[in-house]
Amino acid sequence: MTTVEARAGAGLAAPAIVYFVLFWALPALAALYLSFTSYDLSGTPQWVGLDNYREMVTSDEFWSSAGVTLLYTVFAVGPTIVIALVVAVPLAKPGRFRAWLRGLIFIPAVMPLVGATVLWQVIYSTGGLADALARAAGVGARPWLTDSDYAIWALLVMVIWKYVGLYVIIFVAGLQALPANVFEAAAIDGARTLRTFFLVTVPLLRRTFTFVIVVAVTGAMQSFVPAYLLTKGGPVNATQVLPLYLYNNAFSYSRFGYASAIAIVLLVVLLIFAFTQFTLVRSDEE
Amino acid sequence: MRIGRSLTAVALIGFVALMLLPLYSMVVLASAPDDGDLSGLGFHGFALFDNIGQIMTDGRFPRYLMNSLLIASAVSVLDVAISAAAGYALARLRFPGRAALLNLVVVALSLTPAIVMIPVFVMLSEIGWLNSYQGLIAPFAASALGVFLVRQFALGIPVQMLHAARVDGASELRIFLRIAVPLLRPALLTVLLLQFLAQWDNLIWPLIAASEQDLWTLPLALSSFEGEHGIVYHLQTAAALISILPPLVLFSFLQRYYVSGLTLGGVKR
Amino acid sequence: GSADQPVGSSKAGPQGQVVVWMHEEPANTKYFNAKIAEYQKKYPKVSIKPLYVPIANLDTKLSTAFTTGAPPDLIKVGAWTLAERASKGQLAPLAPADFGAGSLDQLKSRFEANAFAALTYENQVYGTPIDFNSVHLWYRRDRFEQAGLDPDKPPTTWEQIAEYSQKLTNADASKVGLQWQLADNIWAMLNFIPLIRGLGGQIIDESSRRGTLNTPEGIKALEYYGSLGNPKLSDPVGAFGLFAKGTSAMLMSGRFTSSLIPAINPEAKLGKTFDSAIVPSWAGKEKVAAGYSWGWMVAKKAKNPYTAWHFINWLTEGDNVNQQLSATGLVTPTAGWQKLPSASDKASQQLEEQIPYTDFGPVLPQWTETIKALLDSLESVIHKKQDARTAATAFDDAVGRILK
Amino acid sequence: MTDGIRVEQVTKRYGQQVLFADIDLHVQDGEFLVIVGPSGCGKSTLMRIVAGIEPVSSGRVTVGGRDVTHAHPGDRGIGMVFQDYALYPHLSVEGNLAFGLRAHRVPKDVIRQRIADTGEALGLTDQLKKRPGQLSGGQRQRVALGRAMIREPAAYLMDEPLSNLDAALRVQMRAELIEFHRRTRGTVLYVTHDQVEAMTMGDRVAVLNEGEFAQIGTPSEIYERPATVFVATFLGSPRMNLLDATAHPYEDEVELTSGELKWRLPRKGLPADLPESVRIGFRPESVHARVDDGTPACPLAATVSYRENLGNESILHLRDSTGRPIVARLPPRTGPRDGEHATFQVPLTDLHLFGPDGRACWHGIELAADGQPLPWSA
Amino acid sequence: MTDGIRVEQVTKRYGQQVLFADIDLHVQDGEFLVIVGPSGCGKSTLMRIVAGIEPVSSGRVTVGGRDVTHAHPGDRGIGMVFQDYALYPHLSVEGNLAFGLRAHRVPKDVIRQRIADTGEALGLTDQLKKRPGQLSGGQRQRVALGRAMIREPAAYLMDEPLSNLDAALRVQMRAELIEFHRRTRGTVLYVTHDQVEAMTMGDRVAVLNEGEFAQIGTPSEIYERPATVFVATFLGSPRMNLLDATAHPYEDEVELTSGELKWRLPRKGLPADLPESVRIGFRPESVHARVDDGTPACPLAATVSYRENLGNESILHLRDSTGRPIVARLPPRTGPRDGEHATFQVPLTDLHLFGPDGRACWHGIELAADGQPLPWSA
Ligand SMILES: Nc1ncnc2c1ncn2[C@@H]1O[C@H](COP(=O)(O)OP(=O)(O)OP(=O)(O)O)[C@@H](O)[C@H]1O
Ligand SMILES: Nc1ncnc2c1ncn2[C@@H]1O[C@H](COP(=O)(O)OP(=O)(O)OP(=O)(O)O)[C@@H](O)[C@H]1O
Ligand SMILES: [Mg+2]
Ligand SMILES: [Mg+2]
Repeated sequence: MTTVEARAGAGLAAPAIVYFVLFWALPALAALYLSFTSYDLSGTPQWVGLDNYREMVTSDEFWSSAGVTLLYTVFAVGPTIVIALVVAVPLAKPGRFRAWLRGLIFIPAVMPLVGATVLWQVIYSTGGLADALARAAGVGARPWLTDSDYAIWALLVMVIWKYVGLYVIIFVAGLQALPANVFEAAAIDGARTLRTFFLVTVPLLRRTFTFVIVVAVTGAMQSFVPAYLLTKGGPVNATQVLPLYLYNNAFSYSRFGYASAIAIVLLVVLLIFAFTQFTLVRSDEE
Repeated sequence: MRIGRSLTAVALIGFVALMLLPLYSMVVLASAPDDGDLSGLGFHGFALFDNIGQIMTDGRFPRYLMNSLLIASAVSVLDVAISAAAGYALARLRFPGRAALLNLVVVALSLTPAIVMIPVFVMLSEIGWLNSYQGLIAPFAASALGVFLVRQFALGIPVQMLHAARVDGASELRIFLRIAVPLLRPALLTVLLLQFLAQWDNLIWPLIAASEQDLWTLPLALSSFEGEHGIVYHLQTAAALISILPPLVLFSFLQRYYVSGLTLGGVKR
Repeated sequence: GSADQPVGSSKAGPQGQVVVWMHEEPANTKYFNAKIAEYQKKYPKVSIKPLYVPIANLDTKLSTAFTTGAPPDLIKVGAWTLAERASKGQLAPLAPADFGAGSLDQLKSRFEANAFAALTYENQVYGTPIDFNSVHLWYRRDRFEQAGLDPDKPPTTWEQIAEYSQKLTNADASKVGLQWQLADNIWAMLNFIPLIRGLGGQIIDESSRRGTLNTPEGIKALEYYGSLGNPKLSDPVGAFGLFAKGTSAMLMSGRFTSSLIPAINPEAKLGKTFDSAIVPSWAGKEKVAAGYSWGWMVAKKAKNPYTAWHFINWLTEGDNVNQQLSATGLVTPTAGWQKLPSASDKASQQLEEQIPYTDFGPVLPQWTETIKALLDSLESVIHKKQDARTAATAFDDAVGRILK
Repeated sequence: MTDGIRVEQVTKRYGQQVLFADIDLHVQDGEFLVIVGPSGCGKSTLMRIVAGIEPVSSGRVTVGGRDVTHAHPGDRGIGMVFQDYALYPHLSVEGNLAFGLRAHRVPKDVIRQRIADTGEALGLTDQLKKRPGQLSGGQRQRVALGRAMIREPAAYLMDEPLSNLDAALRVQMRAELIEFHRRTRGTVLYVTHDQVEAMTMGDRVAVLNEGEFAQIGTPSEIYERPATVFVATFLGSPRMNLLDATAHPYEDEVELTSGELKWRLPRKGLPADLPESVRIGFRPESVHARVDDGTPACPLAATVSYRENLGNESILHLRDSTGRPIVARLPPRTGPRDGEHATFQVPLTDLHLFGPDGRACWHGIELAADGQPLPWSA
Repeated sequence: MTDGIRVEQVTKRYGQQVLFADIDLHVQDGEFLVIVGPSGCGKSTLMRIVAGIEPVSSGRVTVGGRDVTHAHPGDRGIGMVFQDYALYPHLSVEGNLAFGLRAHRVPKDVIRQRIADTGEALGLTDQLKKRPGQLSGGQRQRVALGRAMIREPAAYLMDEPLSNLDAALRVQMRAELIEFHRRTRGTVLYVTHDQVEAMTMGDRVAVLNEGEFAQIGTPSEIYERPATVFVATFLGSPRMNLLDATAHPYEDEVELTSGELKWRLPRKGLPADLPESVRIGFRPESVHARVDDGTPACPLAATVSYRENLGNESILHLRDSTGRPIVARLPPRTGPRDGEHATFQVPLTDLHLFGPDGRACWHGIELAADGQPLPWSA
């Protein structure tokens, strides 16, 4: 490490460090402290030790929310990434037509969630577009949002629809940074679409993957707005993801201490996850 | 090979059509003169332009739109600048505090935003930044996502190129600005876009951090169509339709700067 | 507003700035802005600054604002959240003097008898009522006719409702009789209270702070609740939408329904397609209606409470109540409101009739969480996830934890 | 395969720039054809066109008699060594070598064996586990070479495959490649800048310049009978000396005058329409300190400006009496010293004559009995 | 600058692998030092260490007398041609050339002028607007070269800067570089695999092998007095012939026996402690068809296996009576034909003797008057 490099690095990183300390590290510490208190957003927090955590582990609602979150995360992240990647590969190449398609796929991503959820409420309502499609597909109409067995999937479809375009763009950016001649070499070596995809594209994209996976998983495990807007967590809490439970506790029930404890647990889980991802790819830092 | 190509094209178009199907519903809803038929399947009357006119003349909607544009632009530009610098430094420079920054980024990614709101709210109120544009912008001036994305892409810049620039006598800042930034273009555009969209869709923060309606943003305008006993669908979807346009225009404009082969021919490997 | 702003007092009269937050509702916004202008013209030293917040976000907005100790002066919020705010010391008790009233009783007497029930917490009154509602029965005349029922003789007992519902429900339950308002805290409560209270039971015993669903009355009410309607039906405007389209034939709702339904479906016409009736009762039992109200409240830290109350008082003076009712459909239950020209409709009369036996639900600092627990139990019964007894026990347990 | 590689009427444009127009090339089945040409003349582009990774602007490419102009590169039965390597950065050397074999579903143990053999042949045995980023330049190039060879396709395209190797290794690799070609009998298209490679490896050499083939022929044809001034000067280092001269026909001789030089050639064998204004060419190695085996030679009086000692030979930079630079190449440690004046000999058989259009009119080697190297003449 | 480049006691490890241990090298101010060595021996790594882009495991590097071991590459006053080019892919050729100048705040019009000059010198004038991705391999290499030259720093590191150029261009670039060095007097560290470059460009040549310098000396020292068998065989292509022999001292002569060969050397000049078991070395160009200038020579009877015609010379692959391979390099079209048997002459002055440890014991050139190339001996 030369001093020049160290100085430059510190200089370039300084604004970000200040930002993250102010807007994330300090709040994180505050949350940690508050998680040991009872705090109703007024007055002063009351120290309660581990009570919040104790309540959490004994709460059925917490565990059911955790289960929903797990399901939600797995099925929001997995399909989104797979679809986005499969679509991004042909779309990453240059061309006006492809640029158009990229633009079209991107439309849901630019739609504010408030608008998007309303749209999907209509689509999912009895006799709506979803029913029409299901009937056309021979499945028949379904109570998409009003049956606890369907609601979570209905929510997932909307979420995937909404966010797949974003991931397409991220993958397109990643794909465009790959060395073109390696793909030529693979073509000459006789590798076809699938082989090239799995043995060249995917491994070369590993850094983009790390990013996408970490961001998608942390994002999914913290997102409550779609569920909040589309189903309010129902029916019968079937779509009450943990962050929604957290949000309700924080702002509807004014149980900020308890909400902080949930946030801390989520934080720890996600930290473990994120750092595993990082160490998995650390080896390829040149 | 040609067959394969057209198959791909057909599959792609099919996929896009599927993606667009809900948007058809949206146009149907937005074009309705009232909320009578909510199936979203067939047009009954076409009042799209009336609806849009009604929204735009309401007075507050255009103001919210402008605020959103302003805040989303400021935030995304700031974020790109800060994230680009930090992400590049994380990936390609060794400096004291590097590990700390990386850890901060991961913490920021992993901490539920809702829980951060209150402390930040209190902090901004202490320094008197509530009800101001800076109070709406500062909390998003950088993002873990941006730093992280730039870092991942910067890891792909051949070090050899940076070495060459160093040997050429370029300062580290110059290398960052003249070599890294252009090579990171797709990543930076992506950060710009992601952050723009995040702000475009940011409902809760403007709501709580600003108590002046003049500072409010688009999602609040959209939420306003939701009353105590239901939603004014045709107007809300029409408004949502309008709100799609600015980011879409931004995206189609940015698209031309997404180009492959940026690193072509740089190093022999 | 800055610190040196003038504030009003009974001596100086109304002056200075008053910040008012309320939820957005286009008709009301228009009316309210006009009234502000009018008031400011009359009291030029006053400046009223309204902020219209989307309804779904009003509580969050208020919670955070109170956190920094700089809330608005005047707020319009659901009376059911009053206890939450009052218990945290966020609200200033009603000051009769600011209304030019000699005492609280004098002030109360200007309103309907039951009007402050929902605005009282621990014997303190914290606000004045606005948008006062008592839930009664709405039914589709067309559906009644189709099912061979007399549209001029709506059911008057819950037993009849069940019977009618059966007749109005088709084979695949794609058309139903009475459909509850599902998936919504306050409406769940408003639908359920007449059932359990009508049987003589109650949701919680406020004195012992216990859930009391797991009682014969509670279980019967739950079972009844679970036996009506089809929870799988879905409409973007919920039960209102289903009713407006005739999918359901009966709905428990408030006075506003008369204008809401035609707004959703222009083909539905009050008196022709649909109509309203007094809340049913259990056969041989007393009638109990459920009601809710919004309230005007002043923050404890308000800088200008006098002017705030003065303004609210002014809003109830002269023809204002009448104008408000006709422009926005919101009832401010001042004494004799039912005689106003705009209150001549049937629903207003029914509301008026029900007021004496209207129950406003529990007044609890943990109201939201408690009612969420109620919603959970109601939903799990109607979605057949739990039987009534299990759901009732679950609720009682939850209440035990929440109120401990 | 029965037809090698055919490039027919191929045109390639980059924007406005026409790289080549309607070019033709036929590499016979099993032939080893070397392409040489100045930097940037389009050698790599031609290779890439044959490989199918660069589209043609117009024209046709066939491999083994099959039109592959629009075929997938993997369907052309070719292997390629890229000038810029194009190694798979995420795979070890082993992985790079195995990639094509795996794509062709070669059994595992065969792959293992071939990797071991190829690694051995290329001197990469110790590097098999490394990634390209951990290799030296020459090692990377060898991996690139190995990747093309290991698959044994019907045709090979090799773009300067030995340029980054040291001389010793290059000799070894050259032998390896020749042996490999002998064994597999694959058709090879080979780009090189190395004269030794061009002369020893190719069945034929094609000289590409300014979008067309200036000459295609056997190495000795190219070297001994260059068709144009360009070919003559391009191959051979230092390059051929050229002197502008005037040709005066006499009875059975032709006198060439250039500066103070007056050289006479036997008229027999010279073309009848020899232009008056010609250029005389002779290579640096044709400038001898003395010729004493009786071969007829022309005298060349010159002064040594300076000499370069290459160890195995010396390059003398001369100036003739009119100051024109002439380069001579002599055995090491022989010939006059710097500043000395001497008369050198240029054998008649080593002369070339070019017309004003740059095309060759006559090669001195025609004078030799059968155009073969002169016999042992001690 | 007063001290050129010093590498002192430098050790470099990659994981377990020790690339070199405690290596020393001193390039004098203004000196042109060429490094040669087999592929993968660490030449590029050494360059990168000097440039400051590869950390040393231990040791010290000074440039111009200043310890720069931990200095930023930009503070070392060096320019570098990277083996893998490392061009800025997003900048045009112009932009690549200008980058360093801009960083040093050279005035705009000077930059423009220098770009024009450098582009001209490198034959890139037509390519100035192109990006690296649109260039041919050789063009890219020239840009890399130009980028280092244009700045005129005090010291240059050039890693195989001409390897991808055609012979003609290479000659031209070599001349350009020599001229450039003469003009700027910069210190140059130059890696090449090209013997001509090594012999003609370097003030000194350093031979790197297995982590140490086998020999550092002037080109002719290296070529004529190789310190080890490695140096002897590494430089020169085809490589030096080596024959195992036994040395028997006689009165004032020493007889070397190898197979059926019996060669006698004058005892005078030979080291006293000449080991009994030696290796005789002589280069292919030392095998003459006949020697007739009276230089004492040793006879070598052999049969021609086959010959390679390189145009400007012929390589004869011989086998002596015991079947050992011997390579001879003769002028083109001379010498015996394939299969013929002949007796060749190897001048005494061209012999080298190596001991069993591989170190040289004696070089025949010592017999020549002053160790200089033999004078004109016609
Ligand atoms: N993508 C491109 N756009 C424009 N010009 C190009 C492009 N690719 C190559 N060229 C030009 O085409 C010419 C031929 O390039 P090519 O790589 O075939 O040369 P080459 O004969 O292989 O040269 P070298 O010996 O230097 O490798 C060059 O002048 C180059 O600048
Ligand atoms: N990052 C690395 N990790 C491990 N080994 C490495 C690494 N970089 C280089 N090496 C090894 O170090 C040795 C020297 O590499 P270097 O590039 O210096 O060789 P070189 O002399 O320049 O060879 P060439 O002539 O082929 O370019 C090689 O064997 C190479 O495999
Ligand atoms: Mg090339
Ligand atoms: Mg190297």
